[in-house]
Amino acid sequence: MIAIKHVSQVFAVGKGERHVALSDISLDLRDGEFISILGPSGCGKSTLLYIVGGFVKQTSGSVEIDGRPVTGPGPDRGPVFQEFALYPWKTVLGNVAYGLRQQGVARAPAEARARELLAMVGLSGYENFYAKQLSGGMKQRVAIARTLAYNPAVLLMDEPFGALDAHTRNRLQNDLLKIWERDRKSVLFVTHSVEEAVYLSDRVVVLTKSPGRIKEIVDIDLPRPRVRAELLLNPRYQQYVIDIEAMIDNQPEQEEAA
Amino acid sequence: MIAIKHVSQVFAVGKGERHVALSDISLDLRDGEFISILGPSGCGKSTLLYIVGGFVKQTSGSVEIDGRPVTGPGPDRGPVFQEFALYPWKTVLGNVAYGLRQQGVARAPAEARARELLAMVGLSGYENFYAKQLSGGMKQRVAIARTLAYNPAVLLMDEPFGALDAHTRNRLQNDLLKIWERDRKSVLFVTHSVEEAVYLSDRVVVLTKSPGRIKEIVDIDLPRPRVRAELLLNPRYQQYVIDIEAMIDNQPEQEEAA
Amino acid sequence: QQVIRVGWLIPAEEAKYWMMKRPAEFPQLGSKYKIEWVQFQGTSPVMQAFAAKAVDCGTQTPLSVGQGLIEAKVQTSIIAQHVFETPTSFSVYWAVKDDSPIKSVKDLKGKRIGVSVLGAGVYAPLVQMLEKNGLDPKTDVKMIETGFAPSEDAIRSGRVDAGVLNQPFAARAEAKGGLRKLFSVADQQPNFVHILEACRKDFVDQNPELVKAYIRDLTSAMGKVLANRPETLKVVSEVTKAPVSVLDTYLLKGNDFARDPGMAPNFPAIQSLLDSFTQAGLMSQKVDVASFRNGDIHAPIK
Amino acid sequence: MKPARRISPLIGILPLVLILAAWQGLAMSGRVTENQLPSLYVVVMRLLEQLASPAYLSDVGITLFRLFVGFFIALVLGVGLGMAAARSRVGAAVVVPIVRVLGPIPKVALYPAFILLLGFDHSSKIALVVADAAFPILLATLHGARSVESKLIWSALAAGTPRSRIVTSVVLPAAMPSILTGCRIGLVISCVVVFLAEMITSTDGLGHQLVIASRSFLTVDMFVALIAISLLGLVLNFLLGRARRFFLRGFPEES
Amino acid sequence: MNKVLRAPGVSALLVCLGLLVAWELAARLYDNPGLPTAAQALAELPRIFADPQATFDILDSLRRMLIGFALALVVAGPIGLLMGRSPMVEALMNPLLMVVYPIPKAALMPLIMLWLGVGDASKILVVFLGVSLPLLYHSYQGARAVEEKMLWSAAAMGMNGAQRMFRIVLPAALPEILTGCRTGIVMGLITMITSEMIARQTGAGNILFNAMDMAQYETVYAMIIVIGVLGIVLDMCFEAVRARLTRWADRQTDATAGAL
Ligand SMILES: Nc1ncnc2c1ncn2[C@@H]1O[C@H](COP(=O)(O)OP(=O)(O)OP(=O)(O)O)[C@@H](O)[C@H]1O
Ligand SMILES: Nc1ncnc2c1ncn2[C@@H]1O[C@H](COP(=O)(O)OP(=O)(O)OP(=O)(O)O)[C@@H](O)[C@H]1O
Ligand SMILES: [Mg+2]
Ligand SMILES: [Mg+2]
Repeated sequence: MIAIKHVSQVFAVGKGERHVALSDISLDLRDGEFISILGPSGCGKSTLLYIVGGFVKQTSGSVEIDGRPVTGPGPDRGPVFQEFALYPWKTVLGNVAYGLRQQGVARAPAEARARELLAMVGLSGYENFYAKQLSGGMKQRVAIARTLAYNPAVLLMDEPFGALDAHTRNRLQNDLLKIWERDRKSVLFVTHSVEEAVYLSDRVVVLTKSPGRIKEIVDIDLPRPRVRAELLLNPRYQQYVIDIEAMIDNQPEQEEAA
Repeated sequence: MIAIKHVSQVFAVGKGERHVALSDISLDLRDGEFISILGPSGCGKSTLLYIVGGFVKQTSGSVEIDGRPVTGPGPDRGPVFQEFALYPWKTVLGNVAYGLRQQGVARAPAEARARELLAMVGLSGYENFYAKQLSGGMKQRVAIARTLAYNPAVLLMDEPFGALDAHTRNRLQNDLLKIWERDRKSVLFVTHSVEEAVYLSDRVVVLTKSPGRIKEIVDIDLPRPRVRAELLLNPRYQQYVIDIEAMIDNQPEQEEAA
Repeated sequence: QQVIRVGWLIPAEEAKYWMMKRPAEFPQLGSKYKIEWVQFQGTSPVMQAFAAKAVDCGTQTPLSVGQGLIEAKVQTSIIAQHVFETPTSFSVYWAVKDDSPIKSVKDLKGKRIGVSVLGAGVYAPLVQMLEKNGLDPKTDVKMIETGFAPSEDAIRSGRVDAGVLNQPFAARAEAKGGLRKLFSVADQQPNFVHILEACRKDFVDQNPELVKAYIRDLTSAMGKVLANRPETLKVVSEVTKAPVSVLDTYLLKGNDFARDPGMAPNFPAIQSLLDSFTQAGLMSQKVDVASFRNGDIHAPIK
Repeated sequence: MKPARRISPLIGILPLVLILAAWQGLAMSGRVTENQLPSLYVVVMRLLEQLASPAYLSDVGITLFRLFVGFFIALVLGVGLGMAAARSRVGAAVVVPIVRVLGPIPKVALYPAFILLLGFDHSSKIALVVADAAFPILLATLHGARSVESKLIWSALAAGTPRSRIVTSVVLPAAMPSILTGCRIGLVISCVVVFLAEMITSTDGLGHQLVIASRSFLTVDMFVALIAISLLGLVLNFLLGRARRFFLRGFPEES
Repeated sequence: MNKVLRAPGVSALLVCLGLLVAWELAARLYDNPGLPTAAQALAELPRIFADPQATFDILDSLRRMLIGFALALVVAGPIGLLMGRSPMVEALMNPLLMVVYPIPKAALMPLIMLWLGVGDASKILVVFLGVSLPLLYHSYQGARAVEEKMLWSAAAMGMNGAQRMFRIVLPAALPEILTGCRTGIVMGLITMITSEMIARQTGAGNILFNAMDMAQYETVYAMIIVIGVLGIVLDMCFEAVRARLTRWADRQTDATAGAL
């Protein structure tokens, strides 16, 4: 279990000025739980993920995994970054196989698994492309495949489907759910789509405008396994979406930077 | 008027291999028209925008503006790139004021206008931040403001609202529509959201999977000015969304790279 | 087999060039002892190499052995003498352009004088010559370092008003004409000794026989240098890469420096030079030439 | 993960102190003679004495003058030609081969030609500095300018920036990190070369002081000159660091 | 025509010719024994190489240069990368390097001789110092500019610091490091010559400096030509390696961007 306790993050901006990005966030991610984080742009969602990932040290508060404080990144938590961060010197196949190779898997099985994942994200045939030769959505899919490849226990996904068309997005949502249900991963999932959040999650966390605070945590009490076609007709689902959209809309119009 | 005539784009990949990104695209963007382009990830939407912008030379075919072939970029066509491409050495304010300054506007009025646009995209107070200090959605908004600032006659927007939360996205959609209606710009708008496309556009162009071809062009015959609340209840609007979603879904599941 | 590490320079050490290029002529060289040749640019690096014990013997000048002893506390033994001046030999001189208004040393007031290297050996007679003519070398003239090779051009192009000429450049300049000798080193300091062979004293003390063998071969080499001019021209050309035709204009001719067949160091002349260096301020104290004399371990050894 | 970039730059003094200590230790160890490595104290005292003497300071001034003029010309040439080569076909066609041909030629060997053409004074020494320092700056500029993200240039072109101004308005600032690296190398090379030139034909300047000292085996004075140039390096490093922080304040690598 | 021009080496050859012509003209105009004409210098080449010792000398210099270069690559590259990634190493090394590098090696020769003698070791050291300067600073800059999130994702795959250095920082900084290498080749040639200035046994400097002392300027310039050609050849070999190693890098030299 990951316990986020009173985490705040303050950045120094220019000389002496300070900018509060996150303020007093407390949240538990239980094993096998799928939590989505929603919130207006710039409220600190990515920052929160970086802190849980151990990439950035929070200004105050603590993050604990099974009772031990996070001191840095580890292969138990796999991030998918908003900016993809593919390795430009590796081909698509090389990028996806990298994590496995890194963990000592031999080339052949690592590449076989990479090809599987590439097929899943719809990129078969692009194995030998370099990142600069891919479209935005394709890069994003490679980034997802790269992280899934080494099978981390916790996924930290920052708008992983943001650059995808609806069709591909739906397919990947379903694939993600399948993987999650099969391997019982924990997922911390940042998104801007309320439907996506409700469709995927056990709980949805709504943050306030910058500086990000927890505004509300909504338990999504919908049956699993979820089937999109059924869900869309489920009034509970629709009600969740409407409620959460209302929460987000219900924010002061414009706030100044601290 | 912008006339895209039989444009194709082929990339060289590796030694001697060729990858067809766009195949025989013909399309007219009439003055003051708002066209959205939809299509699966990697089908060539960005590439098409680059060609119209004059950044990339098409392999075959031609693009003409008012009868004259496009030979390069110009301030008549303002792009908003999928990757934002902010200038890291300039502050947010400097980025937004850049275009006007380049066109000879004095510092004070250029910055005044930049502040206006920053207020519009909800970034007042962030004038002195550098790009590295912004969240993904904030960068995207700065990129939008930067292009709008110098008031190009044609806007070439590549998923400009992709990294934004629903609320900010709606606000910016409305702002864009207002600007468009007031200044009668032409807009070529790439998006993954069918609702967004129908809501904003006069016509929606649907491309096929890679290599991108025009699959269908849908005239959106909805009254203007459009008001979101009304539209959502309009069955014609809903029918458009359903039809177009069906078109996109109705594509062969997996295609190999050329 | 013992090894001597020898520092050498160009252009005027014909005896050593013979030993490098015609080793077969020296039966002991290669059988009794070996030489490891290291070429240097200037004699002060050789002295620094002495200090670092990086070479054992090498080319020196009276000035640098003197300074080396005083400043670097390096004790050296002079074992032979390569080239020097006599009243009939070539003497390093300062020249001006034919049409120059400078007729005598006194006319140098306010002029630019080229020197090979500030503070080199021939700098002392220049300073003394100026002083003798009532000029303050510090304030009345401007000294410019030109090196020997570019000196001729510096005079002709007017970058210096008077410049220093040494062989082989003097021969070349004379052949071309247009320059006039103003005064020579011999006018101030007769019997100037230019190039010596010296060894570290500690090395000589430890390996007297080895050094003697080296001196013996040096002496015999100088004999060959003087006896066989055509071959010497070839040897020098092989070392310096200068064409024989160029060397032929001066080497071992009347307009060359003097060489002693026995390579005997002229200790009195060296003493007088050392004194003049001290007087000219190039050396900070007086030095007795005896400190460079290591018993009878010096040329000629037959 | 992200190491705190807040490390006092003062710890940089540590290795310097260690070196000085090693020096002093060595000087006292008896392994070297006083002449090979004089004691630190003697050198420092002599340095202070020299720095108080106007004649010595004028030599320092002359060296600084040549250094800065040479470096500045190299900077302008290197950045200018580098930009031309990176941004225009003609520029690339002309500059790149010339650089490939002239670059690897050891410029010290050309010094006699410089003297012939320019004389013994400032200009030949400055020319040598320029010839040696311009090349690394040029290559760094070329590399930096070529790796500018093309969408930055596209944005500027679309904003109506005339092609003639793209270089100054986008490529130059975007290539700044690389250019500054080139400058750092160029500056160090300038230091070395100005010394070298002054050592080869020396009439004045710190290099001259060094040669004079070295020729007459005045080791203390030699070290004084060497320390002077080291101090110069430190000062220049500080200034360059400042310039870097100013020019690159928006770049992610300078946070 | 354009194709011919683009063939490797052709443009360089043209420039060489142009430079030679310019030199020839300048030398004729200037008419000074210190500046021989290009033709005179070229005519000297066969004479130099008639002596097998010359080839040996040049190869010997080259050998020292390559050793110095390899050492610099192995030592300075990693230090530069470390400086770029660790503020600690950066703060420690920066002032030290700025103190050490500007010292002219020629002046340090007495001390270098003391420890390393007058043989190869001291010359290799001088070359090493010269080459390591650009290598170090370019690696430093390259490592600094590595996108942080690439390192993060690598750390999340379980790579420790050393592995990240090797597998992420090194390849990401490679284009910048290679620019350093290119400058390094030039510095290597320059220091290869200067290292032979003061004391030498074999080497290209033998021919060059002896000729200079004897005012054999034709030979001096012929040697400069030889060294220049060496440089061009090395540079071309290097360029081929570079092109292979950085195929992936975003280069703007392709047709589309070239038009801009
Ligand atoms: N430089 C390049 N070299 C080779 N192929 C390229 C290059 N740039 C783009 N492509 C290919 O062209 C196709 C279209 O790319 P493009 O970026 O236009 O897609 P897109 O429609 O914008 O996709 P997305 O919605 O994911 O952004 C892709 O298959 C991509 O792999
Ligand atoms: N290095 C930094 N220095 C200063 N401020 C920063 C820095 N990084 C982030 N911020 C600020 O922290 C806040 C939160 O940023 P973050 O990237 O976490 O937002 P986000 O919720 O992910 O937004 P988005 O949905 O737009 O990606 C923003 O206001 C941003 O300006
Ligand atoms: Mg974010
Ligand atoms: Mg795209």
